[in-house]
Amino acid sequence: MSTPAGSRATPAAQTTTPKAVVKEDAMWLQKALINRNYHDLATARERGRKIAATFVPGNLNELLMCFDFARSLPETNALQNALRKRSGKLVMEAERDGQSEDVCTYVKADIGMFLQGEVGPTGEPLPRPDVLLLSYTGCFTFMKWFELIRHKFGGETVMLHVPYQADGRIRPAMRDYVVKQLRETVIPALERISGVKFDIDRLREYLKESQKAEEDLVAVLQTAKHRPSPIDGYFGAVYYIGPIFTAFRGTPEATEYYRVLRAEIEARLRAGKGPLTPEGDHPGEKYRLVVEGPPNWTHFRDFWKMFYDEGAVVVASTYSKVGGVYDFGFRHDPARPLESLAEYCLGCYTNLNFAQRIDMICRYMDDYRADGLLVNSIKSCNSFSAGQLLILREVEKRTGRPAAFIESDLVDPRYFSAANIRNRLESYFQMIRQKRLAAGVH
Amino acid sequence: MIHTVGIDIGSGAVKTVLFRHAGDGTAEWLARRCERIRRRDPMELARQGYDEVLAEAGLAPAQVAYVATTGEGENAAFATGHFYSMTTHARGGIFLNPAARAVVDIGALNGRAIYMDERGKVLAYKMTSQCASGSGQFLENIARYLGVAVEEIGPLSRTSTNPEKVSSICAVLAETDVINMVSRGIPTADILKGIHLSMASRIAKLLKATGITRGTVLLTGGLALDEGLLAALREELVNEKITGLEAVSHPDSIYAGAIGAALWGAFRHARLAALEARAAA
Amino acid sequence: MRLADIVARCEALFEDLEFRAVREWKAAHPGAKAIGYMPIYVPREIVHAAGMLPVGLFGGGDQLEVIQGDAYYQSYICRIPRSTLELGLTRRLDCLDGMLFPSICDVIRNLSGMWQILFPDKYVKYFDVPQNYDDAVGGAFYRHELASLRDDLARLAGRPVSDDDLRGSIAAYNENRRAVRDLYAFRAARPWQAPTAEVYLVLRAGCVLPVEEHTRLVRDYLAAAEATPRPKRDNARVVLTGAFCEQPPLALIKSIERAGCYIVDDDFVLVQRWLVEDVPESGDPLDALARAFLHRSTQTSSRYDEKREDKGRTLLAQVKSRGAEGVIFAAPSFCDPALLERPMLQDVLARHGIPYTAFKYAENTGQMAPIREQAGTFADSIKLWTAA
Amino acid sequence: MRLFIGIDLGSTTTKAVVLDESREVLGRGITNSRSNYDTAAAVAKHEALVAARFALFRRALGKSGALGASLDAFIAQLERDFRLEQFLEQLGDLEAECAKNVATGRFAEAATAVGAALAETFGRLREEAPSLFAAGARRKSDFFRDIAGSRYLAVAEEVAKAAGLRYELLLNVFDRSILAVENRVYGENISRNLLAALERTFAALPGTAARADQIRAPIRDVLATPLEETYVVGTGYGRARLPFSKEHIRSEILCHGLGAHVMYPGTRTVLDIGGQDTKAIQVDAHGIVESFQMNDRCAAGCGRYLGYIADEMNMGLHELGPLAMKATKTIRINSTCTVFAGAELRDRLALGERREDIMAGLHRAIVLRAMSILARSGGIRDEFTFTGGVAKNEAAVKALRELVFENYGAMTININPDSIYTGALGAATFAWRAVCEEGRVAERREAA
Ligand SMILES: Nc1ncnc2c1ncn2[C@@H]1O[C@H](COP(=O)(O)OP(=O)(O)O)[C@@H](O)[C@H]1O
Ligand SMILES: Nc1ncnc2c1ncn2[C@@H]1O[C@H](COP(=O)(O)OP(=O)(O)O)[C@@H](O)[C@H]1O
Ligand code: SF4
Ligand code: SF4
Ligand code: SF4
Repeated sequence: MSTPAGSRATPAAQTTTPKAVVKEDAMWLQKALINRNYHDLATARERGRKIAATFVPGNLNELLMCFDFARSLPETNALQNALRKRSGKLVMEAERDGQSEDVCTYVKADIGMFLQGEVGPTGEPLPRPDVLLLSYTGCFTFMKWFELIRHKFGGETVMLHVPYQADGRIRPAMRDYVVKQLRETVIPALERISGVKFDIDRLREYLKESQKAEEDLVAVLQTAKHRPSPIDGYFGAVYYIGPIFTAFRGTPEATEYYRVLRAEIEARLRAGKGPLTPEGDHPGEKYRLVVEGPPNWTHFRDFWKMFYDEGAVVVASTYSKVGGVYDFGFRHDPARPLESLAEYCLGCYTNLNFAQRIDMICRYMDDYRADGLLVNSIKSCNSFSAGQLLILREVEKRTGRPAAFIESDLVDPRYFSAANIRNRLESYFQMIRQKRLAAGVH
Repeated sequence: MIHTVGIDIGSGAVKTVLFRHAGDGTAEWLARRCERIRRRDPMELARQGYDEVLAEAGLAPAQVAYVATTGEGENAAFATGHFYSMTTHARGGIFLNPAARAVVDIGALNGRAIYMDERGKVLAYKMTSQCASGSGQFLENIARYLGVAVEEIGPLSRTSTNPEKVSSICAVLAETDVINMVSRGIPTADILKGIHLSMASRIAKLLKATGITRGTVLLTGGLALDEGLLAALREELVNEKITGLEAVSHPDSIYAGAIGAALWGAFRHARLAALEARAAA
Repeated sequence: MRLADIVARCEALFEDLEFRAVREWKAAHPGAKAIGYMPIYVPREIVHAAGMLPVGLFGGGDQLEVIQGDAYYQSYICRIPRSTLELGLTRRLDCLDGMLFPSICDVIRNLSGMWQILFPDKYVKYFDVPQNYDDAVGGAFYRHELASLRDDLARLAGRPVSDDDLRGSIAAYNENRRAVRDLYAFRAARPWQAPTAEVYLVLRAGCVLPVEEHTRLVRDYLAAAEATPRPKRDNARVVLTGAFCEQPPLALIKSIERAGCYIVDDDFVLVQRWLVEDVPESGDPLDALARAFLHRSTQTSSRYDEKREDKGRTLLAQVKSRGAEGVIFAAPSFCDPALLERPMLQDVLARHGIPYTAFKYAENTGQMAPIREQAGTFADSIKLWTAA
Repeated sequence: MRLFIGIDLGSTTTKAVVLDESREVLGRGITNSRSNYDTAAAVAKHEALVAARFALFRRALGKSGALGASLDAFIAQLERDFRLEQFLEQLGDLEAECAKNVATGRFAEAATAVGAALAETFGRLREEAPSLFAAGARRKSDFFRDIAGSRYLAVAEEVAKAAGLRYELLLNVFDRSILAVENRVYGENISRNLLAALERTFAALPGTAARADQIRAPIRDVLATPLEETYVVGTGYGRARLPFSKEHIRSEILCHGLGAHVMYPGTRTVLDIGGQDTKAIQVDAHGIVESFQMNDRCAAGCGRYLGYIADEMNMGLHELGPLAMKATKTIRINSTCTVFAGAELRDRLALGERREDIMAGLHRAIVLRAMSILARSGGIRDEFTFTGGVAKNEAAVKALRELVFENYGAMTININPDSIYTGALGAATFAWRAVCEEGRVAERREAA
């Protein structure tokens, strides 16, 4: 999983549909941020900077900043390529190189990108990382992913093993284990590779920035509790989470972005407006949904359209929490820098156990007054998908509200069947409507 | 001089060949048979093919040194031995075209790409996995649906200017895709070409996965005669930038497996004879 | 005991989806508990030391009709979690008092949470293992995991699990590991005398039998296999790898041998060979187990390789020490651990000039023809071209 | 008169149901879904309207009392004769189309021989046609493509052999001609064919000829009554391609749920196994859908699977069930991949298993998959209604009954001989509601 640290299907990617895309101001800001990061990466070598790659969940952005690393997020690269309709080829390239059809397509899109000459999503080169910081959080594939990159393209891996919240809580031994790894394995390795000495006060400064941005992000996402919701908590939120889930958490730019974003969304809220869609204002909120599972990137706009065309708004999603679950109170804490980094890693959505995931969704259903739950099951992602049908069943049972199930994939266009998904969504919305009518009539 | 018979029991057809081997290592065909199975018992047909090639060459069973099966014929009672189909296709491919370094065999259900050296030694191979809309059977079903005879598929596909790709991985859903295309008024030629391209891209992928980068690729099996598929494969190889490969066919391609079996049969026969001689000494 | 009888007994245990052996053991040991565990590794010593029977679950095989289990899984997820759930939901696992889900992949990890929800009365533990091999870091964490498992089981057993209990159990499992190592050595030396289908059944019997009994069984089998001459075939010698979690159907293992391959090493039922040397039977037993795990355990894809050069070390050693001529990668469909590891291992083999082939299976694969064709071609190419 | 029509455009078959104002089913029509969805919908609707006319005949003749006790026999005969007339007309069309295709020149020197063989084949087909529609005759299918196809293939093979001609040539002429004929709508010819059929019926039932005029009169009246298509609702897999506006389209889930409820008001769980999807639907006491699940993108274990098996065995779909019922044991089949169905079957045959036992296993495998989807949707609740084309298959039904009992215990299982029309019935009911019920609600609202 990961986030679109990025621009949505940018105008550049939409060369075939010249129709203008409607964006909020904050979106332009966000796009500029993302593009700047790609440019930073492209020019890192000539500026003598080292490059670190790391995964979105459990990413230690502030820590990497302490060593002056330029930061590359492979999941983000994959999804950016998908938004630009380039991922299909990359995935196939990796399959031809011996990767199995069955495994996560993020890995394959990433390997494909390396194989195809290391050109990044923006067309600028994306140099090979000097270090692969393997924050092994919530996903088995991460481990193999960096082993594969290391095996094929060199570079050093640094493992940060984050234990799973099997009992639904962070036991002290787990936190100690992670902190100990940070102190004794990760930081020394990063010092050695970067040649920069670790300064914990620098880390504290960054964490302060993170905290501010996290506060604003939570405020933005929670505006969806209102009726009508001024945001889409899934399709819209993937843009909002971009900077903070990737290379920008801890930077003043990110703080500024979230300040602007919050002001903008609060203005929409005051104006009683619904979410902004790529085609302008939402046609009117008819159904409020909670979504579990990552989106599909290859047909992102078509996928979104299936929702707003029917009057559906996603008010909350678990996916917008993959890079950090902030809405239940967690914040990075400058007073406990390493401990709070450890807790951040341990608390990522995919590192939660089943009972926690179910509780979280049920809470969303209530707090955001949703009509139902929709599960988008992603072929690639065992971490998300294995067992989702039980989540669906349990949430239905506990909330008494209907749930529906669709399937697609992250960046492999072969697994997106528009007709199939539309059929299910349509049936689902009609079912909700029929129930409502019946409730009114009987 | 000895005689060997190779029998390739496929899921679509049974192919039988009879070879005469001169002492100098050269071999020539004496007779061949290709019988579509069409819901009959393949073992029966194998037996029948065997009897017929012997009759045609005027030989008695005792005059045949080795009867080798390949394909699904592991337990034919009258066979001397069995070779697995990629082993035989590689050898048969070399016989038909000594320059070939890879064989692509597209049968009724599975497709395989086999990479071999100049002696027919299999270096690597890849098979299609279960979900295969790119099988011969699928093409045949669709052609029937469209009212196109098997031998017409190729020429028609070559006339296509705007092929429509089939996206579904599953043959059942692909069938519906095709029906949808007809309903949208897509011309038959474009549909067929689209299927050919899908199949070709799958083959190109298999080929690339074997690791071969240059040389001649020989199409074998029933679909080798489909010039539309050959053309599509050539296009895909260019698309995929595997330009070191040149795809060709051969009029006798469908017999490649059976030929390979007959040739390996002779090889084994010599080996066994040598062992027996040693044992006797 | 006659070879045929031993094999028949193992086969009966293997086919028994009702786990009668476990039920009988419990009947014979009133009050004692049985704890199930999933592939690939759990410290069975601790379960044993608590006076319990560890029971290895490797899915439902090809004879189980999976209905309810399928209801929870999409088509692109491997089979083992669904058949395991089916066993649970059809009450066949009622004889188990708890379940251990080791850290192997996200599917089994998530299954641990599903189990908690679906079987709220049972003890369920996700057993995390460290991916950091430093004694002070990963070792400390792992020791803590071991200790918490010991405490949990002691609570369940209603009595403490002492260090002496543990040392005794370590000794019993050392005994078993030695027997299994001998079995593997024997098969590698004379594969026609110990067909893999049989060896496999003997290993699987260890999933439901008490360890002492299993050790005897392995020894009995070895003696019987040695004493029963069988024809030697002109087969290629291969190592089979990738089948460490969801198991191939027995027919598939037989098909590989029938198609001309002798399997001389494999990664079936790894739990029995996870620790590659004896675990010290003196000193602090948890430390001993932790150190054995960190420094003397086998390499497999659910474990992190710290350095690039480490990749494939175990596989290469298997090929070399067993005199194998090639490697067959047999992976369950949709198994991320096996399938993501494969390209790296293949690359290592290619660099060492070791031939390999690969295919996927499911525990209920019914069609063997493609398997035979691939294994057969592989064997053909080894046989036709190496003897010449 | 005002009629309410539901059309279910399925992946393999298209069904239509016609309701009258009192929500009585007047007629049902079915055809195979083909490349042209509009045509499929039109043909199905047309068939349903024909059936509606027959229902009206029965009403009219019943009222007039002209036939007394022989009413049923008369209507049945008339229907068979009418089908025969239609068949002959289509056969004629097919022959003309074939002739046209032979004339295109692609058969070159073989053209004359092929032409002759065709003439011979069609001659024989026409000759045997009445026997296909005789009372008690079992046909392979109800669709022209299938009936004509299977007979053509059989006859053409003989003819080709006798003439020393390649059978493939005749096969190909058929393949290239059938599509055009199949896509023709015969709407206007109904009266003519009916009147022709009437004469055949009088000949077949000489007893009735005496009252011919008394019988003809009400029939002519019915034929003269305009049938008004008051409201049409489309549903099914291909509904998006129907030329209907959005208000006239309903999801197939809702339609199946409602259709099952209309047939059996006690229904709580519905299972529908269609051509390429399997749906499990939970409905409440009013037929309102509470939840549903469908098979994922894989088409394994759906109706098409049986189609592939039937092709592989060279049998009709109708014949699979009865064969499986003869099984003495059930072979375990693990893969229900539709594409590899044939291979699986051959594998088992090669192992020496009996065909009927394998067939029993195949049916069980399909139902097993459906059982999982049911479990996914929340299980089976009493009463349980099984719909869709596969519900026509007795072996599938048997396997289902066993598995339901094993997993859920005893409960009421509803299977209607017209279960294949469930979706269309639901759609027609929606159409009726749109006018009659919602109209009334609107009136009430206005009055209030
Ligand atoms: N001339 C042809 N043009 C195109 N396809 C052909 C031709 N002849 C045979 N085929 C196809 O070849 C397939 C059989 O090929 P074959 O290699 O014999 O398969 P198998 O070995 O699986 O039996 C059939 O599906 C058939 O449709
Ligand atoms: N008379 C019959 N006997 C047995 N099975 C039948 C019969 N008619 C149809 N079927 C089965 O029903 C399936 C079609 O079901 P249907 O509900 O019409 O599907 P769809 O709505 O997807 O077109 C066919 O694939 C076939 O397997
Ligand atoms: S498996 Fe899931 S969490 Fe892991 S990399 Fe792939 S998409 Fe992300
Ligand atoms: S078979 Fe592979 S993917 Fe499935 S549970 Fe086992 S290790 Fe995980
Ligand atoms: S039915 Fe289709 S999708 Fe399913 S396994 Fe078979 S080919 Fe694949």
